[in-house]
Amino acid sequence: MDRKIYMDHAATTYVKPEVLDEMLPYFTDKFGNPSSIYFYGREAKEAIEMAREKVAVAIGAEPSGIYFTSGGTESDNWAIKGAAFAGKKKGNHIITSAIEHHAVLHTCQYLEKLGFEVTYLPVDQYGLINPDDVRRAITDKTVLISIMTANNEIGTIEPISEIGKIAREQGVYFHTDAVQAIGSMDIDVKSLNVDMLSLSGHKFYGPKGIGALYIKKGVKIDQFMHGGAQERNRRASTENVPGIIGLGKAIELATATIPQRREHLTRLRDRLIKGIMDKIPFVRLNGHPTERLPGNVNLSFEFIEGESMLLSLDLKGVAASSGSACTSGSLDPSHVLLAIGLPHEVAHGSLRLTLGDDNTEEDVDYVIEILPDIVERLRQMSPLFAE
Amino acid sequence: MDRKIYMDHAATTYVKPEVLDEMLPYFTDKFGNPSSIYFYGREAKEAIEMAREKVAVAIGAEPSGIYFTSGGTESDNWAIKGAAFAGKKKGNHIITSAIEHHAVLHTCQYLEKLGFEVTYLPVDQYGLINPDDVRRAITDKTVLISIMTANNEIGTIEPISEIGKIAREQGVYFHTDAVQAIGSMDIDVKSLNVDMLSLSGHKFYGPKGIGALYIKKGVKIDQFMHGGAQERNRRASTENVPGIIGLGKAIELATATIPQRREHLTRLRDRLIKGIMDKIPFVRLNGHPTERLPGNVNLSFEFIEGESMLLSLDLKGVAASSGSACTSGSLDPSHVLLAIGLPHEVAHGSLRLTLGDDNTEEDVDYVIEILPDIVERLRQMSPLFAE
Amino acid sequence: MYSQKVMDHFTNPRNVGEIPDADGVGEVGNPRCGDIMKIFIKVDGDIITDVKFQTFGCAAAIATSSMATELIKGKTLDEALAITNKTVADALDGLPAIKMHCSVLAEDGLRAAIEDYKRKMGLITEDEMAKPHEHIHDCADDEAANG
Amino acid sequence: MYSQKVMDHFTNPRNVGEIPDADGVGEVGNPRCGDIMKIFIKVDGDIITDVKFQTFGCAAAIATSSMATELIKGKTLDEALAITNKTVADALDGLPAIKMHCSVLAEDGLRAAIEDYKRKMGLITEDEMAKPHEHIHDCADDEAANG
Ligand SMILES: Cc1ncc(COP(=O)(O)O)c(C=O)c1O
Ligand SMILES: Cc1ncc(COP(=O)(O)O)c(C=O)c1O
Ligand code: FES
Ligand code: FES
Repeated sequence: MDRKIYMDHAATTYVKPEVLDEMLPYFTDKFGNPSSIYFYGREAKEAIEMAREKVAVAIGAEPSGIYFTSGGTESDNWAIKGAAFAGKKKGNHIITSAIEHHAVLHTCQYLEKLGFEVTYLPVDQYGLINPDDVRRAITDKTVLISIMTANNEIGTIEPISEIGKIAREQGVYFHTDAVQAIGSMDIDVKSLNVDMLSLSGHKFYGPKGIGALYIKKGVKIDQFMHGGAQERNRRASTENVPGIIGLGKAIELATATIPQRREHLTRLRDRLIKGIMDKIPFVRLNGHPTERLPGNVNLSFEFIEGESMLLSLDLKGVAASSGSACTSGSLDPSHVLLAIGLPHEVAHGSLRLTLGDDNTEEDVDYVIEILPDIVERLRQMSPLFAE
Repeated sequence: MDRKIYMDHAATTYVKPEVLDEMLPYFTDKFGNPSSIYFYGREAKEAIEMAREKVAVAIGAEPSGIYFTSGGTESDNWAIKGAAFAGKKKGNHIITSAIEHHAVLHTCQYLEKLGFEVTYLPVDQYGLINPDDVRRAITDKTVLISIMTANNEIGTIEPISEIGKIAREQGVYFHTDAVQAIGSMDIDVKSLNVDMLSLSGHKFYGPKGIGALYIKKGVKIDQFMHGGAQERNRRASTENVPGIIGLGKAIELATATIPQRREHLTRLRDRLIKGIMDKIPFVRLNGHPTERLPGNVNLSFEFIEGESMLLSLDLKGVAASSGSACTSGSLDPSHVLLAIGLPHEVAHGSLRLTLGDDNTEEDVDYVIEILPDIVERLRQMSPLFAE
Repeated sequence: MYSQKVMDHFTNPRNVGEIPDADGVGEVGNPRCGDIMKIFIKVDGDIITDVKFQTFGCAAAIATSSMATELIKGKTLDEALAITNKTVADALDGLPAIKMHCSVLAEDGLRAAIEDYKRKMGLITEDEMAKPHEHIHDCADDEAANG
Repeated sequence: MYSQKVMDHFTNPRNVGEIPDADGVGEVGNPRCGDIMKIFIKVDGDIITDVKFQTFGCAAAIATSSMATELIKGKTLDEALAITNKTVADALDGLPAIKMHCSVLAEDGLRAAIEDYKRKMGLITEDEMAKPHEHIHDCADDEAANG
C-alpha cells in the first residue's frame, strides 16, 4: 500500500503547516497562563484575543461573542444544556432534528431523562428540514431550536436562514451546529439570525481538542464548565493556548479561500459521484444532489456491508467512512440514513467519501478505478445479491 | 528585564521538549481520527491506548479506568455533576471542603441551585481538613465526597488516605482533585481508596487543554460530554490525539522522577522561605510547614497588596502569583486564605511562588535579594504601614 | 484492529459460494442488523465433504465464515457441532471484543446447516432443533450505553 | 494590560507621602477590599499648593492616586472638584475595564480631602458633604458572574 488517499475529511483533517507553525511557540517559550498578569501571561493573553478576533471575523460576530471550548461536542453540549437549564422558568421544550450529530441528539436524550421534552423533526428523502415544521413545532414552552447548518454524513445544507427568521420572530433561541460548514460556505451569524453556533478546529485543518461556541450578546445560558474566571467568567479551565492560536489561524485560512475550495471540491465531488454511478449498478446517492457540502459524497451500495468496503479500500490505500453499524460498533446503522428513509440493509451498505484541499482528480479517478472490483467481490460473497 | 525567572509552576508549566517531540507527528502525518478503522485511525488509536496505559501506571490504576478530558476543570465537573446526577435516587448530599479549587466549588454551588445540598468542610489554620469532620458530615443522603489531594494556593497536602478509608467504610464515592499533586508525590488510587481522580496535563510539563478523570470500575456516574462513542461511550468528542500523547509522555516523565524532584524543590522552597522571612518583617507563611507540596511557597506581607508586588516582581523578571482580589479581577481575596483565617487585608498581601524543575539556587537567591526593596517601597506608600 | 489471520481470511476467503445440490443449508442473521450468513454442506456418511458460504457482513463476519468452513471440512458432524464461536475466533488469533458476536453468527450458521441436513435425513424432528444464540447484535435497541 | 503611563506612575509615583500639617485629609476605601487611599492637601486661598498621597492597592490604584495628585496640584478647589475618575483614567491613557473602579477611589479621595478642608474652614456643614461613590469594588458580594 504505497498510495495513500485520504477521503475522510469530514471525520478529521490534518493540521496545516502554517497553522502548526503559529502554534509551536505557545507550547514552549510562550507558555504562560493567560490569566496571569506578568509578561508570560500577557503575551499569551494577547495571542488568544487575536485568535478570538479571527474566529469572530470568520462568522460575522463580535469577538466578545466567541468562547473557546474543547471542540464541537462541548459547544453543542454547552449550548443545549446551558439554554435548557437557563430557560427552565420559561419552559422545557426543545426542537431539533432527527439527523443532528450525536453531540446534539444524545444531549437532548439526556435532557429528556431529566424531564425536558424534545421534538425531533423529520427530514425529507434528501435530508432537508422543512422550516414550516419548525414553526409548527414551537410552543410557548419552547426554549431552544437546534438545527445543524450542514449534515456531517450526507452533506445536506439546511435552510437555517429561514429557520433563524422563524426563531427570531417567535422569540426562541436558535443554535446551529456549524461544525461541518465552516470553510465550505459563508456564514454570517447576524444575517442568519443565529443566537449560538458551534464549530470545531479539526474539521478545517486546525487542531483537535479545540472549538468555539458563539453566543450572541444577551443570550442567557448556564455555564457548562464551572470553575475559574476564564473566558469572561463563562467557560472555566486554563485556556488551551496553542489550540486557540491554531483555531484562529486555521479558520482565517479556511474562510479566506471558500470560493476556491468550493469550486475545487464541487468539481471533484461531482466527478466522483458520476464516475462511480456510471460504473457500478445498484448504487444510490444519499443527500441532496445540489444543496450539499462541496466535499461530501455519500453512496449506498446494495447487497453489501460498509465495513468490508472500507477495509477493502484501506487495503488499496484509500481512507473513507461508512454509516454501517458494523463500523462504529454501535447497534444500528446511521440514524441519518434511516431518517432519509433507507431500509436498514441499504443503510449498512453506505460509503462516505469526503474530499479535502489536497485531493486531486487523480485521487478521484483512482477510487473510481478500484471501487468496482471491490464492490463486485463483496457482492459475489453476499447471499443478498445471489438471491 | 533580561533575567527571566518563572516561579508560577502551579499556574501552568511549559511543555518539555521530549513531550512536544512525541506530540508533533500527530498533528500532521499521524492525524487520523482514532475511531476510524483505516490505517490513519488505527495508528492514532494505538497511540492513545499507549498513553492511557502510561496515565494508568502513574496512578496505580487499570488503563480501562482512565478517561481523557479537556483538563482539570472538566474532570472535576464531570466527577461531581456526574456522581450527583447518577446518585439522585440515593440522595442529594455532597461533602467537599472550603479550600477546593473553583472547578470543584463553583460546580458544587451550581448543584446547590439545582437542589443539591453541599457541606463545605472548614480547615484548620494550616489548611488541613480533619477526617473526623468528613465522617461526621456523612448522612444517608451523601452521594459524594470530593477533597483535593493537595491545595493549589497554599500547597497543603490533605489526609486523603484517611478520608478514602472513611468513604469506603461508609460506601460513599470519593473523588480527589489531584491536579496539583501529580509529579510531586506518589499516588496510588487503590491503596488510597480513591473512586475518582482528576488530573491536568499542563501542571506537569504537558500540554494545556488535556486532562484525565480516573473512574474506578463499577462507579456509576452520568456522562458529562454527550455525543459520539469515544472513550468507551463515556466521554464524547473526537479525541485530542496530540494532547493525549503529550499527557501520556509528560506523566511518565513526571512520575519517574518524583524523588529527585521532591528533593530539589523542597531544598529550594525552604531556602526561599527562610531567605525571605529572615530579611523581611511582618511576613507569615501560609499553609502547613511540612505537609506541603515541595514547590509551594505562599507568604503574606502585611500592609501591602499583592498585585503591586507581582507587577514589581515582573519588572525585575520574576513571574509569580497572588491571592489578592485585585489580581484576579474578582471581588474577594482568595477563599483559601480566608478559610485558613487570614483577615482580608492580610490575604490581599499574599504572594505565591511555585518552583519548578528548572529553578536554581541562583533564582531563589535573586528573589531573596530583590524582594525586600519591593516590599519596602510599597510599604512606604501604604497608609496601613504608616499608621 | 484485526489480526493478520482475519485479514487473510477477509481478503482471501476460503469456500465462498453456493452448493446447488447441498445436503444441508443454514441461514442465520438479519439484513437489518447488517449481517447474514448462509452455509451449504455436502455430507457423506457422517463426514462433511464439502462446504461453502455466502456472507453479508463486516470483515469479521466474512473471516469467521471462512475460517468456520475450513475448520469443519472433512470433519464428522459431531466434531463440527463441537466447534464454538470461540474456537473460530481463536483460530483467527482473536477478534476485537465488539466483533465477537460476528463469530457467533458463524457458529449458528454451521449448526443450522447441520440441523437442516439432519432434518432432511429424518434424524431429528423440528422440536429437537437447537435454538440459535440470542442474537447479540440486537438491532432493536438503541445504543443504551451512550445515553 | 496597563498603559506605559500607568506603569510609569506605578514605578515612579509622584507625590507619595504625608503632609503632617495638611489643611485637608481624605481617606477612602476599605482594607478588606484591598484598597485604601489617603490624600493630604495644602491650600492657599483657593489654590491647592501641595498634595501627597498614600495608597494600599493595586498598580492601578497607585497610578491613579499619583496622576490625580499631579492633576490637582496648583489648581483651584473648583477645578480640582471638576476632575472625575474618567479624567484621571484618560490622563493615564486608559485603564483595563476591571480596573476602572480603582480610579473612582482617586476621585473620591480628592473630594474627601477638599471637603475635609472646607469643613475645617467652616465653608460647609457635615450635611452638605458629598457622598462618595457607591464602592464598586464591593467586597461583600461573591463573584456573582461566576456562579
Ligand atoms: C456536525 C458535527 N457536530 C459535532 C461534531 C463533534 O465535534 P468534535 O468531535 O470536535 O467534538 C462533529 C464531528 O465530530 C460533527 O460533524
Ligand atoms: C487544584 C486544581 N484543580 C483544578 C484545576 C483546573 O485545571 P485546568 O485549568 O487544567 O482546567 C487547577 C488549575 O487550574 C488546580 O490547581
Ligand atoms: S456483521 Fe455487523 S459487526 Fe460484524
Ligand atoms: S485596588 Fe483592588 S483592583 Fe485596584
